[in-house]
Amino acid sequence: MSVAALTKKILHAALFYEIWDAMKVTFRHMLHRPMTFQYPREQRTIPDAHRGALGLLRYDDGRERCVGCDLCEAACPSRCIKVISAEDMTRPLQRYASEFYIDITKCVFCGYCVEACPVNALAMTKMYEYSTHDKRSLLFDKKRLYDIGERHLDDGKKYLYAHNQEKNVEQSREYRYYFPQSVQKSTQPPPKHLS
Amino acid sequence: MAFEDQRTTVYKIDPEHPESESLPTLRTEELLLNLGPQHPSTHGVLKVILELEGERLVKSTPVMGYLHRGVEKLAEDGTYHQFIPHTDRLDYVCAMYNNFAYCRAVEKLLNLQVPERAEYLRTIVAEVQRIIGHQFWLGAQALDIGAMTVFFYCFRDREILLDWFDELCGARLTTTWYRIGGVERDLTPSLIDKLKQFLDYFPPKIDEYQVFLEKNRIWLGRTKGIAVISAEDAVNFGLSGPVLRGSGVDYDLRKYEPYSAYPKCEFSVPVGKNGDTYDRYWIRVMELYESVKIIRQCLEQMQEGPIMADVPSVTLPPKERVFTNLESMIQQFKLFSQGFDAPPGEIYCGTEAHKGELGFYIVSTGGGKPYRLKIRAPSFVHMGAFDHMARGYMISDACTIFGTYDVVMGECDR
Amino acid sequence: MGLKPATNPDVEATTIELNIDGKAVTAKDGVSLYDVIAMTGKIIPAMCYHYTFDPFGSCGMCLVMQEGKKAPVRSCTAKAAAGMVIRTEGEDLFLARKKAVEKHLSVHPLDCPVCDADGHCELQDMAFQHGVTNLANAKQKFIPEDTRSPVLDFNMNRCIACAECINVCKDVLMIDALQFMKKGGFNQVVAKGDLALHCEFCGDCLAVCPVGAITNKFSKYLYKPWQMKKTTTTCNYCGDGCQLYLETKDEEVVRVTSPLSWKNKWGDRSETAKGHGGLCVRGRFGFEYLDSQSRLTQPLVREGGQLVQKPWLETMHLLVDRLTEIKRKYGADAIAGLVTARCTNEELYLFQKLMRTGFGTNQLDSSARYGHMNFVLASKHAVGLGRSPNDWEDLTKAKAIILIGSNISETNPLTAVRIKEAIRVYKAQVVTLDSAITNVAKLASHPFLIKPGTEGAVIDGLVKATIDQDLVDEETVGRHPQAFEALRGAVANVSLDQLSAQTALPIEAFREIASIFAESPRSIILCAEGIVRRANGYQNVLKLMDLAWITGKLGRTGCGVDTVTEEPNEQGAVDMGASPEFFPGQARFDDPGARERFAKAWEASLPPVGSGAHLIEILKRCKGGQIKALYILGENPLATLPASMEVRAALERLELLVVQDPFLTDTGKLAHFVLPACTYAEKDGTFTNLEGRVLRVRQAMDPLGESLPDWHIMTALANAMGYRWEYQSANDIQAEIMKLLPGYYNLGQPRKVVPVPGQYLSSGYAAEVKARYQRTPPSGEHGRPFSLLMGQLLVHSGKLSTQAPGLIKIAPNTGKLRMNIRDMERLGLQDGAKVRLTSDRGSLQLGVQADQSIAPGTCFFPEHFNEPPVKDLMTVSVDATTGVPSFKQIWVSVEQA
Amino acid sequence: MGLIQLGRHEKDGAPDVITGSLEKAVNWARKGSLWPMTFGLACCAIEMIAAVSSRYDMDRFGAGVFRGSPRQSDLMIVAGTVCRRMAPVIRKIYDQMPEPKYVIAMGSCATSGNIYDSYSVVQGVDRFVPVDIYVPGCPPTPEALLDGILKLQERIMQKRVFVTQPEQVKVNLKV
Repeated sequence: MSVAALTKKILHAALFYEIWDAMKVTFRHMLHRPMTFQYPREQRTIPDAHRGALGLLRYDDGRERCVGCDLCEAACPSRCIKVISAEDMTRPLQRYASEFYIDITKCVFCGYCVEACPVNALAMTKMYEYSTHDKRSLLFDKKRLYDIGERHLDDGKKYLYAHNQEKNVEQSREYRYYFPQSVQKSTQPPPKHLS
Repeated sequence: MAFEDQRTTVYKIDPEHPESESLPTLRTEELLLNLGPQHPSTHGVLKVILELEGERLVKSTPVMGYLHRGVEKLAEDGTYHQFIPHTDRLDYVCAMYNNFAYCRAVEKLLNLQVPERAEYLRTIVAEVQRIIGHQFWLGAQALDIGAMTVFFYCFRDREILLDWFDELCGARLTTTWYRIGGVERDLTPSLIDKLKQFLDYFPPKIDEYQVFLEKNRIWLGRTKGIAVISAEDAVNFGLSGPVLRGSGVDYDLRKYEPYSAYPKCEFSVPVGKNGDTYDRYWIRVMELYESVKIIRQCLEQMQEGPIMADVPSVTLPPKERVFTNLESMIQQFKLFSQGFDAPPGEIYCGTEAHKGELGFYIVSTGGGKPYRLKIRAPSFVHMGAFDHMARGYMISDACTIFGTYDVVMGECDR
Repeated sequence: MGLKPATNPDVEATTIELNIDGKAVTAKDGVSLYDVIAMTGKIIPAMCYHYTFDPFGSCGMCLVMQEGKKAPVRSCTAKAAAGMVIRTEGEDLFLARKKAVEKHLSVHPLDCPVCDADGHCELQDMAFQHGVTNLANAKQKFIPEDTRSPVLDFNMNRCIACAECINVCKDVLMIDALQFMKKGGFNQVVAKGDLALHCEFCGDCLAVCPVGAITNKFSKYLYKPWQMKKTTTTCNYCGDGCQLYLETKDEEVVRVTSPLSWKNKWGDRSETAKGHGGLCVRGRFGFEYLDSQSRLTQPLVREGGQLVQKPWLETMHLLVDRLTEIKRKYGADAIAGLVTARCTNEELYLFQKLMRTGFGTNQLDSSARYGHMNFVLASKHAVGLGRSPNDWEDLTKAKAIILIGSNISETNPLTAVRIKEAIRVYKAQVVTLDSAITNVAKLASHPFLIKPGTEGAVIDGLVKATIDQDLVDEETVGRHPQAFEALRGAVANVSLDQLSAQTALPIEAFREIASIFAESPRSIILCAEGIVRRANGYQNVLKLMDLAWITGKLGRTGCGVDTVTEEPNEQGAVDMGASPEFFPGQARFDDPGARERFAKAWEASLPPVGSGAHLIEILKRCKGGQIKALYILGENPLATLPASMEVRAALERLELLVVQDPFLTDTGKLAHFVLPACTYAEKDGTFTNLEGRVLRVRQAMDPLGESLPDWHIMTALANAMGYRWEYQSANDIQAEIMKLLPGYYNLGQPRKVVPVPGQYLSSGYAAEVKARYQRTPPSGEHGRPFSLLMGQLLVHSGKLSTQAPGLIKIAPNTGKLRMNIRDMERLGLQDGAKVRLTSDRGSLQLGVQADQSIAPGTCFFPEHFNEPPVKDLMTVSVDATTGVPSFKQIWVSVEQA
Repeated sequence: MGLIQLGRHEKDGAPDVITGSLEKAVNWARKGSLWPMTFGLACCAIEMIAAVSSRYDMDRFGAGVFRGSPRQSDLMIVAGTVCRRMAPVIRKIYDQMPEPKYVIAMGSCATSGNIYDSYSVVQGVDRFVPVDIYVPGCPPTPEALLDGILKLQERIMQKRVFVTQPEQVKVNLKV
């Protein structure tokens, strides 16, 4: 080590040079715009792909998309979805979910249910501010899920688009399965849990 | 080296004649101290029983299991696909890399080829995740040692990448972006732009972190010569990642068993000399530069192409086909309700996560669910060396030593 | 096609050698190539194949390459021939199979989300396995769903025309209710004649359907297969003891599936002799009572004339107080108990133990007393074995079967399927002797209609005809010459002419039946309700034993006299000693050795010999006031026995009536305590079926409400009364039974026994036989022209099935008398007309309906329904030896009201 | 609180104007200085740290002073999976906190055990400590946590300080 270097080192040690070095960075940051954003007043732009609360979607004509196929229930890794399906009394031979529960307290927001849904009835929204003091209100039932879907319809559609679930964000996809409509009355009495 | 003296000056009692008159007549007894499970500096819920002789650590016994969630057992209950969200929550700081390691293991079991673009995407995101992981470690370690500013700066830059993740996959931490056979979503142009901006922005920031630490004599005093482990011991304890490389062993799975797009990228593996905490810090910081380099190369080399392997019996069909084609619909239903049929056999696949070698050992007896899944978590292995590495140091160094492994208890207790 | 020579003991097939995948394989000649390949352990996909019926060959997937042929051949319809060289694997075959799947897929609708079979669908599996990814020119069918049948929906859009449903219906069940019909350009499965499906509704077509073309209306759209928990258990409707899968979701029974399904289509064809795994309508669709709303969920205690809900603990305290008080005041003989044979073996065992050691009384009986006891006591008396000696395999492989007085396809449908297989595969001669036109009679080679109530006379005639024609097996008879002489003497004055006039069976018929029975190598007599539930049942069974003995069929494997049981565990009830005559293991109650053994095992003193009472006696004593407390477990004597038994008066006189039942029955409404019990779906245990096989019953769901398994209640009761019973589960009871009756469980299979009547024949036979053939002159017709019969319907079993809405939907109580159409014409009656039905006991008005299965001169009312109370017209005659009450037949007059 | 019961209304005994305003003031003070305890258990802890860091800065709501000791803190943010082994520790820490104390169950794991329906995980921290706010999410974003804290502050403002509150209904669940 040369004498000059040694002298420099000693000088640095004596003058607490590293502190000045660091303070330089710190002072420079005083001139920057603050990093913090004022949360309740300002909102972060949540990206389209964000996996927030789940909602159920309807077709544009108001029909429920969900056909109660239970695939979301099968796909869910945390088993937080419960679907009970039945025959639609108003439209014979049409299957629909008579009850649909998502225990959002158990949900891991992995998006598998959306990925599994063969009719794109489920979508994740940008909704995240729903903390509550009543745990029971976090068990979303069918009505609540459709409410969420309705309120966040655009977010839901954007989500589906962002995750390659739907080709075109504008187009609401019609359910393509054919149902025989010739039978006019229902084939079975309402299920036990409804009667 | 100083540490040798420290080690030898600890004990003076002759075990055979404890009341021997040659010793001073002071009453000496070992002090047992519980560190954790609720302690500000332990990373997660770790308890360590420290046996103290004065202020020096005589023996330390890590007590595990405060975050034991039965993940390996839960894996046996779901399909291979359904385990991916579980891997997010193993090493929750660095979910992408866990996904990556797990998907690679399953792909190895299935002997599945991943398309090239997907490999590049995987590498890019994995390296982004490595940056996040190292930043988190740096912030937390500095905070433990007492340098708060670095913590704020690291978290500031980390937020940029977390937002990038949010845009990529919809979540900041628990990503679930990797899929068996590819990735869930392609990088959009806006994501690529943002990443490129970050790559330009980031390297000066690394220098900035270093300014605070490299010359800081407190930092140096609390890291240099602390928790030294020799290369031989490190290998014998099964350490990996920066902890192993800090001792001078040039072992990186990205180089030794190249996977994904790593063989196509130029990067170097920083290796330490002294095997102390400072070297490990230095390696991690150097890896930040290397990661930036890898990401840059990958972005340049990446070509257009599919992002999912097209193996109908394993990978999901594109969603739009599900609406119109029966065979895709059947695939969708079979894969989600029963999972794919894995061949019987057992495999081990290790991946170089930012903590070290993250391995998945899968035993399959056929069918849609793993028969047994074992996770070789680097944190757990590193905790095994804690006693060895901490012996003889001061009690205040204990926090430094936790930090130096980058322990995450989710992975450690599983 | 006759592809089953390998399994038929009477056909000697030559052995051939062929080469499959480079390995030499030996097989029987004439067997399907597919079966030969399956025998080697190689499974070739096939969608239209099922081992229970002959190959059909419509799916085109079981392709193999035969050397010397250019195109692949369908292995199922090809017969294995000597020297064939077969390759079963290869890229070309895979592609050919894939093409076949694609063909099926291309006309299949995009229905998976709404299809109930999704997840349990062979087409899905095949498409997935073969990696079908790109379908060319897919088209859709537009066929409206056929929802006319009350049970099954036919969605022919999903059909792949594999014809498994048609084949199983035609071949295995021999009902032939389905057919193909070309409609709208597609071959569709429709009910015969494209009418609404009207058949036995066994649902086997539903079970074998590899896609979702046939769906179950009761579980339609409710859940997907992967969501349900599947429990293997035993059906509790009849003595067949069919295995079934109860599929439950949480606390709801969703559906019942059978081992027969497209999932296990690769079986050993010889195994079908033991059963094809299917179910009947009751088993498959009668599950809804399990989680019915009308189940009892809380104990009820009578307070001031009302039954009020009480918690268990309070109920038990009250009950035990009352019981101990009665026991203290009136002694042990003031307590009696009745148990239903729908309980498990463990519970029946515990019941008799509770009665005998806990209450100290031998006044106990089970519902086996309604008929099965006749057979058990007679068989025990004659050959020392209190059960049917033959199992289903023997029955299937028999060459001659005499079905006497048994409408078996209604009472025990799966045993009937065995007989159908005997007819179809093993070419058996089946003789039916019944006073109704039964379904088996339509298939039988020798169907005979006899006058009601003359079964005994028919047997007389058969014995007589056998001896007259010298069909006697000299060797067997030669061993007991005195006995045979006594028999010959007894039947000497029986005149066939007279019998022929009495039974309406021609003399030639007697002779023919006798020769069929005597000359077949393996012949079986199956006697059921027509014998054991009617007057003189005990004697008639003994006469059948005589017939079997003199023809040398008694004591030979594959031959014998069998019976069927109505309730699932009647055999178990007898075996577990739930009758005053027997200890567990059918040891006589008055046998000092057995008494000592059981007294020691139970560490208790036993009630004295001779204090026991059977059902009728118990009711008599109740009425007489000797019995003060009656513990009824699942039984419902009020609804079962005719009014002439004055059951109501008897029960009302009791100081304490405890009814333990899943439902609030008629008897329960009179009770002071009603304890909610579990159904079989909520408990573990075993049933013993009519073959003597012990079958597991497994818990499928948690008990509903606060109901408890019977064994649990009984254990609690015993402990509350101060006994120390330490049963934690049904397994503990099982362990105790195993200690007492080593070998009873025997891995489910009963030990094969060859009953030998030697001891009976050499002592006591000669004295008895004389009285047996003493003909009482025909009792005259009382001026009443019609014989009113009460019996079972196919879709119902006892009173239990009337709680199942599905079965009630299929077969509701019409409240109408069923008559032959010709009788109705003769009386000038229209369908639905009101008639007045008069018997010696009274008369009532009810509607009338035509029924094809009713023979002229008879009319019928199902015993399951008490509305209108037709059973009250019946008189009861109690068998002197066995105490079995018979009240299923009476002479009535029918006139227009 | 027996000392300050001067201003009760004659009719119904409800606190009067003076105590009412005083109550407001006390509540305002309480809500403005929620000192949380560092209590990270698992994944959610990382987001909790993120909420404290520069971007979200929980300190703006007076809830940024993370204390290592339960004696100094008012708020326990249970962030992460609660395992059976950890449950007694949490209860002990909770008992050590001085009144008034608040608990936020952050994330699905603390709320209901989340995906870990296994032998070792407590199905919700509310089985052994009373929870004031449940923040859903897995993990919740820092904003969601801030939202939870704001909701908690609202709740604090509604609390009656000078009136004896009815005892909380004990949740009788198995741990």
